[in-house]
Amino acid sequence: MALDALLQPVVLFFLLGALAALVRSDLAIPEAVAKGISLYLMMCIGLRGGGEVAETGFTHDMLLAGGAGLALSFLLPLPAFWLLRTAGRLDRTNAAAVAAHYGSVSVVTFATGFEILRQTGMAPAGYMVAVLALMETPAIITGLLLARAGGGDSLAPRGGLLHETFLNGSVILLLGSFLIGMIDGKEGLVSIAPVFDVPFRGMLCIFLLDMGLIAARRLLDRRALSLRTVLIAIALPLANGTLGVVVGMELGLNAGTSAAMGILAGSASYIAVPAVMRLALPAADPGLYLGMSLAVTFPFNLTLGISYYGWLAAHLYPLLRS
Amino acid sequence: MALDALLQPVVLFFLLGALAALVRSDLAIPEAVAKGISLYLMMCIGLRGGGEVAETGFTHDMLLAGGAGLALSFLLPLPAFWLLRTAGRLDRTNAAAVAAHYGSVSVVTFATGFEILRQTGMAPAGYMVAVLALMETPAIITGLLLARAGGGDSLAPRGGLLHETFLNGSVILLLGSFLIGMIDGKEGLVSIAPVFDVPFRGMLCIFLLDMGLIAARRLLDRRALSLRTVLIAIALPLANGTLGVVVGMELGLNAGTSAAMGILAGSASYIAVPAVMRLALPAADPGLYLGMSLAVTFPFNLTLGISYYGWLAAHLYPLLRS
Amino acid sequence: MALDALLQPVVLFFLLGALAALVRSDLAIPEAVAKGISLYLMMCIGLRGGGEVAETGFTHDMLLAGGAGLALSFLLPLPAFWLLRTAGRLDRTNAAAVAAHYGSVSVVTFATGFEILRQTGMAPAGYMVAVLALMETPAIITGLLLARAGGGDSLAPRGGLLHETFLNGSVILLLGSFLIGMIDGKEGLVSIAPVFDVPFRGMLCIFLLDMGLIAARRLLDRRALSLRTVLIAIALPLANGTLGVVVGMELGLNAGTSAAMGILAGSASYIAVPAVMRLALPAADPGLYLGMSLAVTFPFNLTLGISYYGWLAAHLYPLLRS
Amino acid sequence: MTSTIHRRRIEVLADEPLIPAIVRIAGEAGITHYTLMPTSGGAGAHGRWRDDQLSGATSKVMLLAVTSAEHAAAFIDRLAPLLESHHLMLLSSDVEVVRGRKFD
Amino acid sequence: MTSTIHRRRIEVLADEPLIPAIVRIAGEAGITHYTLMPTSGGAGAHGRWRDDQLSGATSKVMLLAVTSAEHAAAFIDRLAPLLESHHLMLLSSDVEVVRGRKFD
Amino acid sequence: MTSTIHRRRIEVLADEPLIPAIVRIAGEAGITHYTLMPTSGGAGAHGRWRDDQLSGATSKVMLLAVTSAEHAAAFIDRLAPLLESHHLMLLSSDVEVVRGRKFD
Ligand SMILES: Nc1ncnc2c1ncn2[C@@H]1O[C@H](COP(=O)(O)O)[C@@H](O)[C@H]1O
Ligand SMILES: Nc1ncnc2c1ncn2[C@@H]1O[C@H](COP(=O)(O)O)[C@@H](O)[C@H]1O
Ligand SMILES: Nc1ncnc2c1ncn2[C@@H]1O[C@H](COP(=O)(O)O)[C@@H](O)[C@H]1O
Ligand code: NA
Ligand code: NA
Ligand code: NA
Repeated sequence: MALDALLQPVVLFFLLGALAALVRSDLAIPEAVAKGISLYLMMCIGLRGGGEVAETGFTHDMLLAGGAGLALSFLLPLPAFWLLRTAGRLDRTNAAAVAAHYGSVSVVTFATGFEILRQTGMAPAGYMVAVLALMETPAIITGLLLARAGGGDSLAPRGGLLHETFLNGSVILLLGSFLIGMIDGKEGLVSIAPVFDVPFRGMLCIFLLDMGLIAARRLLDRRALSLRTVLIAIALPLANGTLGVVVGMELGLNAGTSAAMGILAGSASYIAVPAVMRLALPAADPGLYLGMSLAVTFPFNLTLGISYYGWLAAHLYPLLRS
Repeated sequence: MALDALLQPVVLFFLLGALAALVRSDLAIPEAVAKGISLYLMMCIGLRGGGEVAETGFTHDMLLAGGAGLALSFLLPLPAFWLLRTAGRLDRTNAAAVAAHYGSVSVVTFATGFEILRQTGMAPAGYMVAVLALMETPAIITGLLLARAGGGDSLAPRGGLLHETFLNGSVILLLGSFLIGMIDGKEGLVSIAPVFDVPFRGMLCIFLLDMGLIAARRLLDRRALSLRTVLIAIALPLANGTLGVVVGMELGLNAGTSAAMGILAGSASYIAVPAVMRLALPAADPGLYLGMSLAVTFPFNLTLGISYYGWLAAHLYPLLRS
Repeated sequence: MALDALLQPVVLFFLLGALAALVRSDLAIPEAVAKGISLYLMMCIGLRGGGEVAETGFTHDMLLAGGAGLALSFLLPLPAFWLLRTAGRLDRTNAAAVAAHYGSVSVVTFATGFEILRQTGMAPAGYMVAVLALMETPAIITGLLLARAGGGDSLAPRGGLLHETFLNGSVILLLGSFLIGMIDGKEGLVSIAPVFDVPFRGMLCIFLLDMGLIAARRLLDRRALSLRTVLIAIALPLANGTLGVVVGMELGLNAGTSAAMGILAGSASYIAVPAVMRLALPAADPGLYLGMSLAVTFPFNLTLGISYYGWLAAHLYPLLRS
Repeated sequence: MTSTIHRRRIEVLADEPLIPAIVRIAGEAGITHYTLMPTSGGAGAHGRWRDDQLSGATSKVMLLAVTSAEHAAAFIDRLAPLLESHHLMLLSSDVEVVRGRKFD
Repeated sequence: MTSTIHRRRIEVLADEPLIPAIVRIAGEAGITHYTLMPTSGGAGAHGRWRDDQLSGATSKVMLLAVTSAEHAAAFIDRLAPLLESHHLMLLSSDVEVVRGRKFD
Repeated sequence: MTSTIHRRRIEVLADEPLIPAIVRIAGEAGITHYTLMPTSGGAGAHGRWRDDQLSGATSKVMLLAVTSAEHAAAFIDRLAPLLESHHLMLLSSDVEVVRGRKFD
């Protein structure tokens, strides 16, 4: 599966972008377009998930997965924080900021994984989109507690940081699209499927081309990245992802859904969390947390991580079921 | 019909955008993308209308509708002006500027109405797109006359304001696309239908998400809006829309086409007219006319107005025909 | 064929844009969107070409066409330079800069020609996309040699100009997409065809609308353009295009492929070459080379040139084959 | 060391639709060279605004012109009466340039 | 000739997420009118950056406020302690305006 | 009241493709910190232009650097000979900053 996955257009366009940046080409996707596509992808994912849940209705599995997702997002930053403090030798603030990124999730990693799993006949359950949305923010709270940061900072917004956290644009758009998908159901979405369903993979290619450019350019300007932090940025997704898959299995979720849980646990945020951290923990270095999540973990998950989580789920399934 | 209409994805995305803005989320669609989509929608509408007229050819109804549209656009600002001066207590300049907006039309309101009417089996005639284009500008002239404003203003462009008015980008694009649609006909458009026809509804969803954000943010910063002006911004579409439907009926247009006439009469411009007014009547407050047309009338039409005009046309039709 | 070609939506939208600019309408496509679409078109062209080559495999014709393309790109600037120096009365630097543009190619002219040829049953071979990519840069080197310019200029980038030239974003994206197309083959591309194949013509319409605006606005501000340079900007594509077609024929390529060779030879760059020239030959006037290639040659090729190259190929074919 | 000459740096913030007219007025004051810079939002006596490209009616552009004291004064004189009515912001400050003639 | 009054031109470069907070601080210092201008990239003690709209976390915005010397001083006093920790750039210069009252 | 130190505010307007080279020259003059700001159009001795992202050949970027008088002078000396040939605009003005060392 690994190689097939690597040779899919979505991945190849990511590699093309990375390569272009590494040879210092001036290739660049206009920021407004990239931002537009990232919003578009969230709408697609939300609608698709909501549409499926509208069919299946609320199930026991759904609640289990949701609870597990919340727990993972809240708790995953703790071991990550410990690792970053000890092996990573980061100060408290930076360690807390980075830890929050790894407790949270990456929408595009999830989207790409979803596509790849579908290709290999392991389509995850639609409600995992809701789990995705649930997992975006709890890690931020853990991160802030770990940093002992509150509204104390004079630049912290009046409404406190929770507002910034839960009303982050990406969270709202994802949940909102999910609800719309549930309200209208698959039939109601047919008329807009030509925009929000059919072109999804192609749009993902364009977006990943841009991600490749961004990630590789960060890597070139790796002022903030040390070998230690790079290694940790690979160890964390492996550990968290494995844990996610196992948790999914233990909860009795099917292989594809457990793989998706692994992808969520193993992915690191680079949209919602950085925006909040910049505000809540200004002393933390954006070059560090964006460098780790965007320039190391994201490419790792895209190229190897996803395939590994899928492989793990596929092979654990029979064992645990027998 | 009302509720169905309200639960369509297009409307739900508008509500999602409005909600996000009301809870002060940082969700935002890049302006360049929003602008691009609004141009795209005009191309779609123009091509579709032109393609249909290419089939039907010029008809008697078409001329009637066109004449009626012109007349409505020229005359609707007069009662509006009177209402704004008396009940609205606005000064001459502001009243004239606002009145012009309500004589003109909203392309997106028309587009959304068109979709909703089609869904309910009341598809308006294709030539209404031409009527839409015809109605955009006459109201501006009436508005300027009401304000007693001419080229006197030292900032008024050399070529006078008529140039700005008739060569406004949206007018040109709409008419141009309409002509291209007529020239190539439906067959000629087949090869570009995957862009200008099939994805229309989906793109409309993205655009309305942005409109929801813009409208609600204007409402939050309602410095310029008083209860009086808000009420007028609801009364005007109701009155104008009803008049539009009745006129359509009296001219013997079918129910769907009459409903479309009502939508045009009831809608208020927020693209072509503000751009000209900012230049022609600088003393008029953009917060006022954009607040009324964008933050009050547009949402009203989208959620209730369109359904009402459709309902009215559907129920008047048998009466007048019997 | 000429008239049919002129009445195609793609061309009509170009004319609409040009008309809007000529009447000084404020119609404008956001730059970010235009840039995004131009990148999109390159991805489409690259994927399509690569996909076809994946089927046909490397052929003898392919090598011939590639070699011919390289030679044309290297050599076409020479007669152009001579013409610009003598008839055009340009100084060495400007003549060299302009000559480089005409040795290189225009991706959008190629794309439009490809579509028009397909319509008329003269679809060129897929490998012509690779030839397109090959032809983009050699002319730049010839141009720089003609200008006797090297890295001497204090602003010339460290890595020398070759880096700028060969790693230009458009070159990388075109070649990269071509490779991805070859790797995944037509089946592998099916899942992204809804984005990179089906909507191609429609997207081209939007892009050409913008090109019409840009070209006509350049023409209005024709400070740098004289009657002489305008005539040369029409003579060069005619001469180069004819040569391209004949060369294709002599190499035994089929009519459509020879026509495509003519389109490549006859087209002038306005993306890759200007960017490099601005840096390498700052003394050369951008108003001149962009004016000639974008405001004169591009519209000429789009409206007449393409049809002529196609006509020529169609009529020479039987002669040379008999 | 390269010698520099003092000139005036004029900045005018105006709604996009007004820019062509302001460029015309600048020309009448002898100012033909300028640069336009985008803005993304702000707040003033007439409330908050954020860039809106939909109608362009409420997006603002900053016009920067470096010119001689005389031309600057002439421009300011022409613009002064319009500042309030057209919601303009006009700034004038000192700046040094290398090629003096170019900025007369 | 139109007379002009001297005011302070304050410019603050900050990461996009910090702008609302900085606007709030400006308000506390009596500065309620401002203009936001986009930036596309740069480099400083904390490395290079280019505009990134994905998370907005690393795109910077320039806040421009023209105000009286007192308000400027009050604003600078409030902002000074945050400059280093929040990677801000604060510039203050002299500028002349026409309608003095408007820029107090 | 926070004390401020005087520095030079250098602004260079250049075509996008030239920016990397200008950043390099700034570095050679000891200027390593800068901010890039977008522009949308303008007019000069070489005619009108509007931002064009297609080739980027005719879109211009404003480079802003606040630095010490010496570095500023060194930068201006290096750039002066290129101003005319490369259609650059170079502006230098006085500005006050809080953390002097940061802007040397
Ligand atoms: N003192 C100021 N400093 C910076 N920008 C200002 C100032 N006053 C006004 N502006 C800008 O000019 C616009 C119009 O000003 P006003 O007419 O006061 O609403 C405002 O929205 C701001 O963007
Ligand atoms: N001396 C300077 N001149 C212009 N821009 C600067 C200067 N110093 C810092 N900046 C800008 O402020 C940002 C943050 O500065 P720093 O905290 O030094 O990294 C930099 O990335 C630059 O964009
Ligand atoms: N006096 C000026 N004030 C403002 N911008 C200028 C001035 N002179 C030149 N520019 C800008 O610099 C660009 C190149 O100048 P030029 O080489 O004179 O064409 C122009 O297109 C303007 O955008
Ligand atoms: Na995670
Ligand atoms: Na109306
Ligand atoms: Na050529």
